[in-house]
Amino acid sequence: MLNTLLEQSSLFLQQLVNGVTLGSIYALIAVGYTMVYGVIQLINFAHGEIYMLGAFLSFSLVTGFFGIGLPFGLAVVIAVIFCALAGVFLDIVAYRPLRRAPRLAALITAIGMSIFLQNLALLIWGAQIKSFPRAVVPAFLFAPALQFGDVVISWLQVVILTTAVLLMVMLQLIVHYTRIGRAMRAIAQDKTAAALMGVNVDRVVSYTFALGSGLGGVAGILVGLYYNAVYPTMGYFAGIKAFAAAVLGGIGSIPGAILGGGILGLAEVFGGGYISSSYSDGIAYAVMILVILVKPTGLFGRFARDKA
Amino acid sequence: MKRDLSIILTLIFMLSLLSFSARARAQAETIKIPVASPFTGPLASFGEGVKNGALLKADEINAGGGINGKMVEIVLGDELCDPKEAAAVATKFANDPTVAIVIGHLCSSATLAALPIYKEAKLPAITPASTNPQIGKSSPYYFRNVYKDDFQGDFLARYAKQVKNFKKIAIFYEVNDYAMGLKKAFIRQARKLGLRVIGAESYMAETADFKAQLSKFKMMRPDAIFIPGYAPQATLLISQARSLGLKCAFFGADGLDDEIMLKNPDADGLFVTTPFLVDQGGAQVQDFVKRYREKFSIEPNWFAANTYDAVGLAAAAIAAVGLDREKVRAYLAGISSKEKAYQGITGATYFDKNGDCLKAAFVKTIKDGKWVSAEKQLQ
Amino acid sequence: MTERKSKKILLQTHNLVKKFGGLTAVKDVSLDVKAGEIVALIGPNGAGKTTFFNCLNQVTVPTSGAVTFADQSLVSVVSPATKLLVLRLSQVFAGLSLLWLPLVLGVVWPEAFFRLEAVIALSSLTLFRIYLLRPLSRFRPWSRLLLIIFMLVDIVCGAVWLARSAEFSEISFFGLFPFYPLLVPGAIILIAGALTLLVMFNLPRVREAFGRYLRADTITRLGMGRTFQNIRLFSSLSALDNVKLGRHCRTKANFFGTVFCLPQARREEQDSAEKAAECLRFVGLGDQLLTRAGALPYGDQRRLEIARALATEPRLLLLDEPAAGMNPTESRELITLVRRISRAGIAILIIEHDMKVIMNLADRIFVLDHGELIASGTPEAIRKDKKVIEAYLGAQ
Amino acid sequence: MKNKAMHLDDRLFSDKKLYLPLLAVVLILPWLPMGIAGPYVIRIATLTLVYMVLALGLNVVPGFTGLLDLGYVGFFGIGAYTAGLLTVYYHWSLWLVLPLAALNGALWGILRGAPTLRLSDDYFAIVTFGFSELIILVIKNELWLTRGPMGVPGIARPDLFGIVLNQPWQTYYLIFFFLLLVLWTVVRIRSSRLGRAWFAIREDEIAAECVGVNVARYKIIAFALSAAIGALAGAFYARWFRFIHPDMFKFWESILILCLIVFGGMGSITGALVGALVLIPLTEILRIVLPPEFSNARYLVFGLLIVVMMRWRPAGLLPVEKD
Repeated sequence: MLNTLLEQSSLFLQQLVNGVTLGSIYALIAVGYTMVYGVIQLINFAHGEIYMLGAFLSFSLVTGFFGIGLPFGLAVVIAVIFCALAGVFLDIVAYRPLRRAPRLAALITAIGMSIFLQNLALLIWGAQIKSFPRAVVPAFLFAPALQFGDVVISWLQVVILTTAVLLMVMLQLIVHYTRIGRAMRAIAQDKTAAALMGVNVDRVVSYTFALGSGLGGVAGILVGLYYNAVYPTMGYFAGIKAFAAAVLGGIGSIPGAILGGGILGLAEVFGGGYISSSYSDGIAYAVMILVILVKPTGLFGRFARDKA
Repeated sequence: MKRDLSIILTLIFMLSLLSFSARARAQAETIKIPVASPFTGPLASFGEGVKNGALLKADEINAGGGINGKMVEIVLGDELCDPKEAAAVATKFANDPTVAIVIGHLCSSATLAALPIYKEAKLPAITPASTNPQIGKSSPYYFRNVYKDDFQGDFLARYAKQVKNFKKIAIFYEVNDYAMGLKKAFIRQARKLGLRVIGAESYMAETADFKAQLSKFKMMRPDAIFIPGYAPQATLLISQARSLGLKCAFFGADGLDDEIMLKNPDADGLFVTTPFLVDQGGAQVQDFVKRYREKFSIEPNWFAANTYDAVGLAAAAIAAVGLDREKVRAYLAGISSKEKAYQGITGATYFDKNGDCLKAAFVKTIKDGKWVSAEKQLQ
Repeated sequence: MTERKSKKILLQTHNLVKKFGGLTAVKDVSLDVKAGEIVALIGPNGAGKTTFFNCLNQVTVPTSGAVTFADQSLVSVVSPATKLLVLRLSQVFAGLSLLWLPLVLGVVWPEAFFRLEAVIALSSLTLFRIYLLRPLSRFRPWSRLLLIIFMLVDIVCGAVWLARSAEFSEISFFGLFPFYPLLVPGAIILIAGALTLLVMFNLPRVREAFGRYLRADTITRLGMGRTFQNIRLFSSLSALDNVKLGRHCRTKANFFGTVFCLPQARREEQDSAEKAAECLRFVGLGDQLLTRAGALPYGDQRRLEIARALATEPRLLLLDEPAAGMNPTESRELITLVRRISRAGIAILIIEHDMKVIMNLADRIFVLDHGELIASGTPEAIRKDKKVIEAYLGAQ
Repeated sequence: MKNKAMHLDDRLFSDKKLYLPLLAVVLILPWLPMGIAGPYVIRIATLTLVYMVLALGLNVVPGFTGLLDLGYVGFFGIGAYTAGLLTVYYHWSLWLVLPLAALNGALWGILRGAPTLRLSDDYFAIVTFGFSELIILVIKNELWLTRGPMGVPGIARPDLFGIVLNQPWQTYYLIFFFLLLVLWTVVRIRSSRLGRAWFAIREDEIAAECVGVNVARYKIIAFALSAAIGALAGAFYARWFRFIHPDMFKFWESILILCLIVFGGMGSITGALVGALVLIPLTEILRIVLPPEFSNARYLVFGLLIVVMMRWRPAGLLPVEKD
């Protein structure tokens, strides 16, 4: 009996660790959604694709898909920078011309971009699941960092968690203590007023996209390593789940996105582990729908999206 | 002006129809043998073997003067192992009157989707790779030169018990006809042998995260995990299991027999069943392997070998009775005993009343990043 | 004055209050409009005039107070019987949540009871559900939704329970029936559909408790038409279609009548086209029937809005700043138009800044400032009222 | 003067010069010389007609009531599975299965619509999307009923008075009949009291309420009608394709259908038809013309198309509004 209890509790702990890791990844992606929504009230459907691009770029740079193989660290940095630029590019090409158009037009454009990018990746890299070759990734990542009883925490999980926490802290600092952060918050409050006060709205929106997309790219790389799988549709599912996390936390709120990501990650892992593994994807959708229907403002939301 | 537009659009539509028909008419005097398989998509590497095997055989036939003086042309139908695409490809073949026999499909679910279409068009087909037991029973027009899942699952259970001496097995299966058939056969045989199946979990084709279920398995401490499914997921699954600290053995069926497993250092020690082993054959096999290596500069896998034989069978049938679908079927159904068997590189092929055939299974394993025959085979 | 008193009171508000968070936009306003009268509501910007209008036809729900229109109470007051019904319903759902989840879990996954974290999760889920039930008894706006969700969850749980118990236990529920694959989804669909429809459309008491008792469209049907301060036309539709929409609440052709071209529906359509054209001619837009509403000049848009409101056959017309942005000629035309409407026997409540219009038209004037009614009376009396002058010019 | 002001949509059933040639082309198509109208071409034509029905059905919600529906394929799936399973298990006739499927679709349309009545544009879109994903997930996982990712093979062909329709041209005419049915319904409703109410909701919900339109009720009717049309198309599709699989009802398909009406012009009936007429054969042409490694990425074109349309012609090829 004691043995069973021990086994059960270590299973619980293991799932907890997995859940927190997953949650921190969702949080990283969700922040991108939430920041963009906060600034221009657009659900950037293509954000999941940026995350996928991050994973693919780092993979390609590391394995020499484009001709040259780079060391791992450098590849990661370049991939993240490229993701940030891709986000800005997306904004300039697709969304900026539609700032004054009806919101549905922008949303449809975002979906179109998402499909375009996903198929572009399919075209370039093919549908097959790619794995990071062991030789090019620092070996310690795959070793267990901590092990007590049956519970194993790998270095990769530690890295994911610390990266997520560090980036979140950094983000909070940027949003609260820099000029550009102040401008972002001003635009979120009232775009017209901010523009009248001399804030260059387009530039700030670009910065927002860059920050959000960069974080998305980081998440993509981490996930690519964590599951050792990179494939074109990875952004679709992760994007939706992260969006659910952002909605759960209250769209527009960065701490909300972090908390929402954590809750969703745990819910998914525990749901998958204890209830039914086949419905674990459904948990994200169900959470999202319920939150929108019952409390559209989410946990920390500022945007009451209800009519009248 | 609006009406002009609609007229223009109609014209475009008609023109596009014309271009279809133009393509359909551009046919030379060759004998078409369509091969349907996933040539792109996640299972493309399986399809690669199918394609190469078919091309090799076609070249061989053409070098020998073709079938009754006509050249053989392999027509590829890419269906991504997706039942929907498979049905579309099958309709295309079924509606082409110059097609007398189809080689394909690879995945059991694709084959099952295409089956009613061939059945209706009375078009015989040989699958070189689909192992689901349903296939033979459902259509008199479907033949296969590969063993069935009940045989394979059975075989694996016996192997696990009698050779490997495992006691507790967990099963992690993909939800599809192929894997579920395997699982069922495996569990049935395991019960008979007293092998304990301590848990079964499932995943979908697009899943990439197996950690929650693996954590569960870990607590059950199985001796081995049986993975009925396909290689792309299996390799991820094994890596993730190892990173969670699972130390048990892994084994699977022919769906795992793929080059990408070799790139995964965690997969060392994995063993799988296969209908064809490079080093277990006579001169005919060695000749095939040599030519294959020369032509494609990779190692042949069992898909290549089976397709090679399937095309051979089809060619033999057409050579004997011509391009009449009914007659081809009758010819294939006539190969019903060891004496009348077709002698190919995968051994003697002959069909029972369902169109299924009995073949030997072998076990191979990964050792230092290479597929090798297992030391002990089960007879 | 005595002559007016004999007339019937059409609209009466009693201590109407509307709060937005901490801000009180309308504070204890009581006023009345009698049949056939023209009453004006004036006040400085931000005095709460438009909010007051919105409260009248329930576009925003007033916080407290009463509105009576044509002898009907417009603000819903939940009757004790209904309150009891809802309380019982929420008790049933609390009970179900206590029962269902463990029951379902016990069948789907019997080991659950031997797992610590499962029991914790289960009990917290149940507690959370009961916690969520609280607003039901408080009649929060989204409680209807909650009720539907609970109902659906319970039904799905029940179906899963039935299906799984047939799958796992020896006793098979479905083996008894020939319609095995049909039964579970069929049951879900039937029960869920029936219950949802019941709650949504039929059970008047439930509707009274959970929805607004009278929505804006019902009030329009009762005979209260309105225009908007910032013109709200259906701008991509033609002028005629806009006015035809006004006829909407006086017609009743349904889906089947339309699709099968039933004669009644066709007659009705013709009839409403004629009436709409008549309304447009009445406001002087008889030659603009097929022009897109958004393409009309500003003054015409205002008049189109009035025509649309007239098409609903109102007894009381609420005009929200109809003369805003008009030049003197147009204002004069407007005054005649309003007079003509009034002559047709329609009472008018008008918000306006243009004093010339007000003094010309109004029989009585009410003055709002910071949400409070500060004065009321005839135009002459208001012109001299100290408080009104203060409110407009600021306290000296 | 009257004809000029009338939109193409209104003339669809009243202008002989417009509908007679079109009708002739569609009816003659299967009888053209066999080189042109081989079974493959008829198959594509049939598919195009199916998507026309779907586009008309979807058009009801985003086009008429102005709410973006990203989960339309869910109803397509519900219809296909209802029809497919009833056929496989009970061997019922098409004419019994079809109304049941449409009813089931309508019911789920109402169930989905009821709680979302008060949601605004983008949140409504997200809920519809999540709803359809959940439907597909259920179809995928409830193996005992739907066989999950193995699909349902061997569905019987459509039948008419006990005769099995097994010639391609027969099914082609059948779906054409359904298309006319749906088209008639939609065209009639568009210019009726019901249609006007929907347009009013699209333009301004509050104003609609204030002129006496019961917004909730008309939204629900729109959801139900749209879902029923989708389910009808799905039911036909299942009986025609004879194999259904959860992957046929992926998010892609929703976007493809949306693409059809965005291309033609949201809210425009002829636009929806033209969108399907151009884009569906295009997918097939792309499949043939492009080398296999590109043909899987052919949705790329659609993604790009949506973006370009939204940027330069947001009202589509045949816009509803004319100034």
